[in-house]
Amino acid sequence: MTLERIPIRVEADDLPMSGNAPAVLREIGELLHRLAEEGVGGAIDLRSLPFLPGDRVWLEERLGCGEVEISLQAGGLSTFSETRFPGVWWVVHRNPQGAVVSEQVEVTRVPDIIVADPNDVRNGLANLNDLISGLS
Amino acid sequence: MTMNKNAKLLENLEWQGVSRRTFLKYCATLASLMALPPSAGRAMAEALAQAKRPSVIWLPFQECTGCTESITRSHSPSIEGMIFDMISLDYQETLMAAAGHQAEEALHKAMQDNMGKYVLIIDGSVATGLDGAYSCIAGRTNLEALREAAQGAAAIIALGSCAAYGGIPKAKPNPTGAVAVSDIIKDKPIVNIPGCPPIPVVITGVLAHYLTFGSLPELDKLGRPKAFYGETIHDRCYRRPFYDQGKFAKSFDDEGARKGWCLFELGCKGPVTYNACASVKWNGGASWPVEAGHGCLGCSEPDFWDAGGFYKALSMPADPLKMTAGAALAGAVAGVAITVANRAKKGAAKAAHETTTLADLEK
Amino acid sequence: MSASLEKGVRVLKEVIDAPIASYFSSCVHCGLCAEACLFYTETGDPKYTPIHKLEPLRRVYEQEYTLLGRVAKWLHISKPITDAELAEWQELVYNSCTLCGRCSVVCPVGNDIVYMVRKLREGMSASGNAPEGIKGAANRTVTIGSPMGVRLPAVKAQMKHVEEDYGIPIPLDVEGAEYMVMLSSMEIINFPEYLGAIAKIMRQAGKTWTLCSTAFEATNAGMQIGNSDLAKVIVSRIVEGAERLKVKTVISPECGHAYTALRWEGANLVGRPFTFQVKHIIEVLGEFQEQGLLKTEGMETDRLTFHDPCQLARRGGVIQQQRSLMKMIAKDFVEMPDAGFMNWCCGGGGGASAIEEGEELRLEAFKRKKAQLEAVKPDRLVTACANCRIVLEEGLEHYQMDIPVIGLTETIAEHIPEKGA
Amino acid sequence: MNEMQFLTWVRGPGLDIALSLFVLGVLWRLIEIYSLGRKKDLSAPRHKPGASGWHTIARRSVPPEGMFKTSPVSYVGGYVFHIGLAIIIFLFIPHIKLIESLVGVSWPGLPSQVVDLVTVVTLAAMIVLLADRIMKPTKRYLSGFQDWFTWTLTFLPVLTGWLAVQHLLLPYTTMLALHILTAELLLVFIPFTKLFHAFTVFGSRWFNGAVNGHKGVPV
Repeated sequence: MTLERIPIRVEADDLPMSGNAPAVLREIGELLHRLAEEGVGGAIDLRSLPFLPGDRVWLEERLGCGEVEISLQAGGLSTFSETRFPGVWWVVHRNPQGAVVSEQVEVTRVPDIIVADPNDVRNGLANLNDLISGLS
Repeated sequence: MTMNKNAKLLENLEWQGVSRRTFLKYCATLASLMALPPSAGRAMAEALAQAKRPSVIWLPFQECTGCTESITRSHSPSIEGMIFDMISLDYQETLMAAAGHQAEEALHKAMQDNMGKYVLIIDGSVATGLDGAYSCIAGRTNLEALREAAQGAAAIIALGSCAAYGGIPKAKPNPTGAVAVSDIIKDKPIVNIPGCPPIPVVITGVLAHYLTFGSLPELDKLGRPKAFYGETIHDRCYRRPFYDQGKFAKSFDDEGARKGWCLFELGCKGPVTYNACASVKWNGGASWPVEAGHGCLGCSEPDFWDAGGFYKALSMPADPLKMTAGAALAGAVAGVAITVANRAKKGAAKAAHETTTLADLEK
Repeated sequence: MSASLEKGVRVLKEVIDAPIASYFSSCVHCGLCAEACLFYTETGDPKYTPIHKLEPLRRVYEQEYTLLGRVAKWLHISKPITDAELAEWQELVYNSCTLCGRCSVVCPVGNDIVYMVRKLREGMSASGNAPEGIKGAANRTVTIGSPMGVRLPAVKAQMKHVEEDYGIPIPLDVEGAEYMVMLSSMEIINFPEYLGAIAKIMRQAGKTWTLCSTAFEATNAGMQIGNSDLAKVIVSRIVEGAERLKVKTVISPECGHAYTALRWEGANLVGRPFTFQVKHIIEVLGEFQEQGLLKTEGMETDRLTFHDPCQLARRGGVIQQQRSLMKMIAKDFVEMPDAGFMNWCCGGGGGASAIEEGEELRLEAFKRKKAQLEAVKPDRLVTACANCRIVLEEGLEHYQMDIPVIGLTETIAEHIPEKGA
Repeated sequence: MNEMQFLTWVRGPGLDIALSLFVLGVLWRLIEIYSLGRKKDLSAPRHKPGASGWHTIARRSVPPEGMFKTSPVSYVGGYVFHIGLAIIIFLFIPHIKLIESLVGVSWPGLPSQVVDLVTVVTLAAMIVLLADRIMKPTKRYLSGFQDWFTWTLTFLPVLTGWLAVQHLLLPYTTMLALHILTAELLLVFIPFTKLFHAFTVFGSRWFNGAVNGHKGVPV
């Protein structure tokens, strides 16, 4: 269980906004435009921005949910949720204890980390061959 | 467990069964914590994968072992992973198995073998009183040990507020003459990682930066990595909206405290403290002081211990007013003195009064 | 430092007191006092700002009675007072100040500016920096007995005329009379009707009264020039006369400064409380009216307004009496704007009317009175100060305004029925 | 000196020094001024003098007949700025806390948003008054170094306080420290400049009222 489930929550009726969220949305638009034109996207680190709770809610609502949801178990759970704009991913990394350690909006066709690394593929192949040879 | 000391980092990780994805994720996270652009995660991963583990020598001076405690509770990556995978920790009294002469030999061997290349980590302040006699290890003062170890170091990390600023040993009246590492060593690059204790991931981040880019990260005026100490606790605090609305807890058990209002009036030093607690948090990301309901003590700032009380709001006087009563007396004395002088002057003017006659109306 | 300057500064050191220290410490240079001073409002010249007129006094205060000022003086970093400076200030302290006291009642921090001007004049006069005109008046008052040089024979001649004209004996040196009536030279020379009016009023009221052969002149040029020693010489004659004749009340004539000199400064000048009362004639008339001792017949039908002499109203506290007296005899009594407590000075009080070189400025300042009069367009202007009366007449003549100026006492007396009629 | 050391100094030794000089100066100056004494008035009072001095202390806060029209800027600006300052100093909660920590007395304050608004209005009034001092011939004529200096001394703490609360221009720490420092400078200079009217205004009004009350003139 993670202690994040029992934080003291902000009780304000209107979640305060810094006004930075719309700018982030425009930045995402820029990155997506570049992805469409040049094939190169980018990422925005949400935790390094001066975001107030309202900003995040606002941005989440605007981006919405898309078709793909990927979860990755690598030194803690990571989730990759495609928004309703294909190519725009909401990425959350957690540590083995389950606390969020990084949160980004990534603009890419498939997040890098999802694609199997050729070295891992080779290692995997070797391991699989060992397994197969063990069959005989 | 046998391990090739000269192997590349990733080879060791692979050997331990750490996947590339895990490593990449770790690098991405670290980059994000260091406010590097997200793309730096991959660059860091590639550089670290090829990096050789640097030799690290860790010397404890006037300290409480809190910094070591903090680092050994580092969660990302685990201390074992970090120590054995990223660096070659060649001397650390508290953690090492060796003791006594054996330990001393290990230290000198590590220094000789890696002359000019090792990273020196210091925790604890340096006693300078009585020529440093207040704190000795193996019959040598910390002052001597520091000077010697610093000579062969590529860089020095002053870990914790004591090493960075003198810390609690330096608190008034500073009986041991405690000073910071940077007060003694002037000719080596020094990174201060203050905090009482410091956030564990900061040291990982600094080492990762050093390994990735071959240089120390950008530092602020106080020698702290800007990536972690670039903003105040207050700037990143989740209770900040309450501050902006003027909602303050007035005591630790009132309605405001229960609702999680701002702790400014209970003495929170968040507005003047540069550190990453609010975003990195503590204990595996579980919580941090303000989230636990206590104001920030400002432990990563110089002389935090003497900065006027942990429970006094920043807008309050730090010290009791010592001179005011004396000043009131001095004011009264000055007033009475000038009164006496004035009366004498006026009296003399009166005594010298000559009745004005018509003739006096002319010059 | 010349001997006269030294004397002036010494006198200033003598008169500076806690109120002055408090006032100078309170001034914030807001400039509001300027708006209350007719010499500023009519010329627009900021040098006439009342508090600025006190610069020499302020500097003496700071240099002599504050610790920091004493240190600055000792270090020679403060500007000492010079004779030339005091001479330059003469125009500000005398010509352009009538001691009307309007500034003192508007100052938001409560500074009694006119109190300070009066004190500064002590130093100015002692250092020989008083204007020639007032010096002459003071000289005549002290040596001859009256600022206009009137001697007892002249008074006696007027008494004789009045006795003939009114058929009422004028008592002189009557011991034990209830009232001792004072005159101003203006009244003796220019307005002898005043004496006749007093005779009629006293007869109707059934009061005993007298003139005093050693103290008939009430005006006090010593006070106007701002010299307490000379003022004391003048006021002492009256005190001696009143005490010799054992009168109950001394009546100050229709003269503003005579009233202030006698009523408020007199006891302080001689250094002991009076054994008699001092009242302005308007106060006495007010009492008679209240007690039913003053009966008039007939009403003036033309439009009348009343000019409050500063020393009587704002500086003397007599404000209501003249109004009920006016209503007794005037059908169409109108008030000028700012009348009463905040009335504007005629421009010639405080000795200013005696300063020849100040005439141009005085006439400039008179525009304020002109505007007040134009606002109500009276047929005649009533006042209760012979000096105001002369200054008003000069001003009206200069601006070609045909408004006769009359004294309130005489006007009242005109409405007193003849004996037996 | 870094921000924290700066702040620690201004809220520690700095405050001690400033408050001490203030207390010293106020006592010295009050004694210096009022010990000069004055002569007893021997003339017979028109009425029993009563409380006319006290009345004047209150009454002089209201513009006399006709004066408002002549100088509306001075009066409106003066009221807004003085009342504003009083609200800011005595009704802003952190200031009440400060006073409480010094002397142990406290009272309810106003919500920060209200004080915020008052501060903006006060700053505006001070700027208007400065403009008036520059534009109006009498005021300009009377003004010397001290007038400009004391204006600045009074303006800066209000401005820096507001900037600190609003998190503008400089980091909060630095701005708060500057706010405290400028307030300390103000305190130090109060006894030795025209700002001392904050104390002597009562004495001055009282003297004036008492003298006039003696004559039966209500001023």
